[in-house]
Amino acid sequence: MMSKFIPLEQAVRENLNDGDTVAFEGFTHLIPHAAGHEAIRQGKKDLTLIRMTPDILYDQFIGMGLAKRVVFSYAGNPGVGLLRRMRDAIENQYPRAIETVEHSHAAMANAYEAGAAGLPCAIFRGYKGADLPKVNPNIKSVVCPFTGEELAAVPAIRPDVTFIHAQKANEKGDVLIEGIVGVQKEAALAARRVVVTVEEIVPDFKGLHPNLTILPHWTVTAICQVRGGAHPSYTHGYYERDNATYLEWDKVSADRELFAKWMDDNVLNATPAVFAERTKGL
Amino acid sequence: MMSKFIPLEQAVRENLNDGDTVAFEGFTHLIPHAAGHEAIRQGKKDLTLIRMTPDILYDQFIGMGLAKRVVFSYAGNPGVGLLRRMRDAIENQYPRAIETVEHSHAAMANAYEAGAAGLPCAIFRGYKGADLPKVNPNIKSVVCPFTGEELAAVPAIRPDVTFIHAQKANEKGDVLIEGIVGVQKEAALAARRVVVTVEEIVPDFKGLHPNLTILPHWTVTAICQVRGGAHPSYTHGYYERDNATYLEWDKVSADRELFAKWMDDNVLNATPAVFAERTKGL
Amino acid sequence: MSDVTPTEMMTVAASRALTSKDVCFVGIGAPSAACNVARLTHAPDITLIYESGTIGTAPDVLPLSIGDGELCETAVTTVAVPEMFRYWLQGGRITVGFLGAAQIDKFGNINTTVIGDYHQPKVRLPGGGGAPEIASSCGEIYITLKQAKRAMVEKIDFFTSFGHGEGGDHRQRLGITTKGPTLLITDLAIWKPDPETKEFTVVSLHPGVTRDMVQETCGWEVKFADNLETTPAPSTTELMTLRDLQERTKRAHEGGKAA
Amino acid sequence: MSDVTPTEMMTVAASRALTSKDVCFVGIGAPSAACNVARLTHAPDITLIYESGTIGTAPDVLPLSIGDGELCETAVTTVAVPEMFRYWLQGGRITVGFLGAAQIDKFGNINTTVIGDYHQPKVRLPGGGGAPEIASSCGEIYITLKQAKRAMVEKIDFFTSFGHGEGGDHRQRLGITTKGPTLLITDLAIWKPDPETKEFTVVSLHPGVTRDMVQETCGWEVKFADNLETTPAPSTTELMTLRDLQERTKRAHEGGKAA
Repeated sequence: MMSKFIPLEQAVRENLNDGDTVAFEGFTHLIPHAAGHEAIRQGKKDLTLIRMTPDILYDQFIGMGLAKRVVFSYAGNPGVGLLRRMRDAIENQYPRAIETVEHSHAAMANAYEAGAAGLPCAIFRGYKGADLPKVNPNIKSVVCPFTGEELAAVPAIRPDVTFIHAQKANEKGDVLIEGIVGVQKEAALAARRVVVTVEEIVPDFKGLHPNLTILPHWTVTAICQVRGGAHPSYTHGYYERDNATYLEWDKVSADRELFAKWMDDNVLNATPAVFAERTKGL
Repeated sequence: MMSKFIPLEQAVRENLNDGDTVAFEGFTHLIPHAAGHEAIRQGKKDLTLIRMTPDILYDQFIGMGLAKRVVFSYAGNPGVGLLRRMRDAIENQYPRAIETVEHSHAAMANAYEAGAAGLPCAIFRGYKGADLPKVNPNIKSVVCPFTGEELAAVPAIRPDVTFIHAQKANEKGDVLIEGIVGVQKEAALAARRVVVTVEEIVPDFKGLHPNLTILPHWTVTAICQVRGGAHPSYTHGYYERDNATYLEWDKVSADRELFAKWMDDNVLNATPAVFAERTKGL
Repeated sequence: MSDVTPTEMMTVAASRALTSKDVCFVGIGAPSAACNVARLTHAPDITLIYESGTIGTAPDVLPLSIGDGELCETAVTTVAVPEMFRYWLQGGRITVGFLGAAQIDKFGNINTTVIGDYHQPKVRLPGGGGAPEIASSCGEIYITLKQAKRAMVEKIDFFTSFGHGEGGDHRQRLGITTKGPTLLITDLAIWKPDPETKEFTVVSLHPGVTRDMVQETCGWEVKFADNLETTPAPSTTELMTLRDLQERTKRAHEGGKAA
Repeated sequence: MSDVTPTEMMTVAASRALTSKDVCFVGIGAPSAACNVARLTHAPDITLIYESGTIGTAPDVLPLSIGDGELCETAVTTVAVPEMFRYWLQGGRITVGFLGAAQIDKFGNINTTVIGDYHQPKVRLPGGGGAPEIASSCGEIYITLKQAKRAMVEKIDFFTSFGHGEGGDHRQRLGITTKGPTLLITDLAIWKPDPETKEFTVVSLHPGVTRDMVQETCGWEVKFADNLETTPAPSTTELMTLRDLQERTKRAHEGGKAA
């Protein structure tokens, strides 16, 4: 599978279908907001959204009624508070009911890892005394055949498609991620298709450190250059996290009409090109 | 647990006991030969030696009669041939019988990973149709509770002590490994005690890449500066692999008396200081 | 210093529980402030770990999220999130896990998941994140929260993370080998579990706080230690360190996009 | 070129089986030479992976071990060994696994573990290394070895790695979903498994090789394809590429310590 350098609009259209299971991953750092906004603009619906920290990007999908199910482990606006659109969907079925599949971070990280490793499930020491196994039938257990210890087991995560944002691609289509690397390598390798937005495309990676996190070109379906594509998240070495926008989201998302207008102005009537503008000066 | 900068002789004396389960790890790169030679000089015996590729270092332990058991997945002189002292021990019980616990590389890598992760066992898709499970009772299986697939299971590796060689330590005792990183991080984190020989000690790691493989000081028991300490293995960025010595070992190890003399000359009557000399010009 | 707020007192008291020998898994909010005040005062060599994978971090301002860039830039090393949860947390390398809570009961069980029924919640909270395994894998757990009747309840609505369960040896009965909650620091008092029952007991009142104030803001009948102490007021250094940190943080977070 | 050695013919024939689209897990020795000849001739974009963790490597000389420094220096990226076996091999990302063998049977089962009884071996061989899982996780397996009666046997002493077992659908019956051995390249011939029985069948004889020569150096009764072909002799480019590579390699490995 050779990488394709294509516009984001095309990459989303070709790789994300209604009803897909999709991960837009990024652990605070490198959250692929531009890719998510393009998917929202294209009205991709009935999605199963997977993400450790749904964050304001999934709040937007949910608020727009595009999510059927959300698989997650921490549904907050990090450091700010609750995800108000997601709350509205769960508590009031507005704009539609969503199904939730809730895990701990350890479970999600292990499940992505198992997906990347081609295993059907992950085992770990977890959920001891916690209530999640009572409400999530996807949490089971296995017994260690050597010690008899009961370990938690969760199914591997295998998205139809994973979207991530990265610092750089080279001209062959290899992709480089550095800084807080999160679970993106695992989320990409666990998926059937991988779309990567990048800040820049460079001729090659000569002179870079041999142990950097790199996805070789043959593991990537499509690459789209979108400067600023993680905003209001950040790209280490390019621009900082726009914490003010995260704080502002708490107000925008608190009101259904304010939210709708914000989405109109900033997503539906925007293009990927706006992200470069938004990150100027950060 | 604070790191201690101490001489190698002291680090081996204090951290390796007769009868211990010990890993001297390094995957072709960064094999801790100087530490192994010090252990041989001190006559540490009845050891359970763990290593994916026992290599000429364990050939030396075995030839000196210090090994009780060897846990391994490839007992060759890489690219050269057989380990002749190990063969002699297995085929002719010379100089003593040894017990072997044999795995595949995948099993060993997963078992170290499980040890580092604090799990009692590792699961993976392996050994299908292979004969090792018939001769190694430590290979069992678990059934995935979601798919019903039978997966191989092996116990986690938990050495009493792991010895590794690394490029650098800083003055706080953090340790940096780069290049072919092998399983050393896992082998170190899986062990109760960790002894690291390093090429050099630098004031700090300022300006280095944030994602380099680093063992923080509080995970390391002792650090010993031994220039050239991986020879005839190599240290990326310092000196190259001495392939000629690997080729020569095939002759040395083929003959019991030649071996004994070689060990006298190069190990028993040597000191860690000789390694700096051996790597000059490489 | 008469103008110390209860939240400041809480943060400073929490910071004092940490030492340079600790390897601390830091939650966001009050735990993060306390851990960094400790690092900037009496525990300069403390190792702070955030679940984003940053190990041994030393941020100049408090992160808004657990993955702000400065955590990585000042860290000894940054690892992938699966490694964080496997080698570092599950691997048993963390001495102290520091958690906040939306709801807590007298045995240190924590709810940050839902108010009301899980499937028909009155309020959907963020959920556990790393807490379920932090609570079982760290050597011990410190908890910090502001007292309120709706926060300190007889019975929590959901066990997001397990403390001492029903008390006594409940952890051991579940095969958990770590200590669990050993310290609760509120804006009014310091609490420690009774050695036998594991019920949190007030061992120290912050300056100016009465037993009644503690009971009025707590949903269960509060037990007080026989030798009840008074928490030393924040020193000038502690208070200035905390306030400087928070001032730097406020400036940094509200800055956002440059004009 | 009349002076082509059988080993050179074997290596060149093996190299031709690889394409630029392949992601190849490379064993040391003849497989490594063949893979690098392919890369230096008709398959410049082939991805070569060595189990030391080097992905997309392009060494100027053949490595003596699977972890020589040059593999890392010329790689697209280098990962830890557990990741190599988990994400890359077990993850199903390798199209071709290229193995050598000490002993092989007609169904492509390989022994590199022991000659004789496992517990009382006549000869203790190095063992499997990565082979057991390479054999089951790669899309397909190519095998290369020099023909000899002690190497090509009716019954191997130990199943180090599984080929087609007893033939037919034995792989499927064990739940293995990959193709297994699809190509055997010796110094005398090219062999492919019969579509039904999975027994290796000679499909092409190298130039100057007779059926008798193949049978005389093989421990089982050899089957030949109806439309038996002759392997094209190495081209000048192929041969020069191989010889240059081996000359560079010889110089590099014997150099050792500088004078």
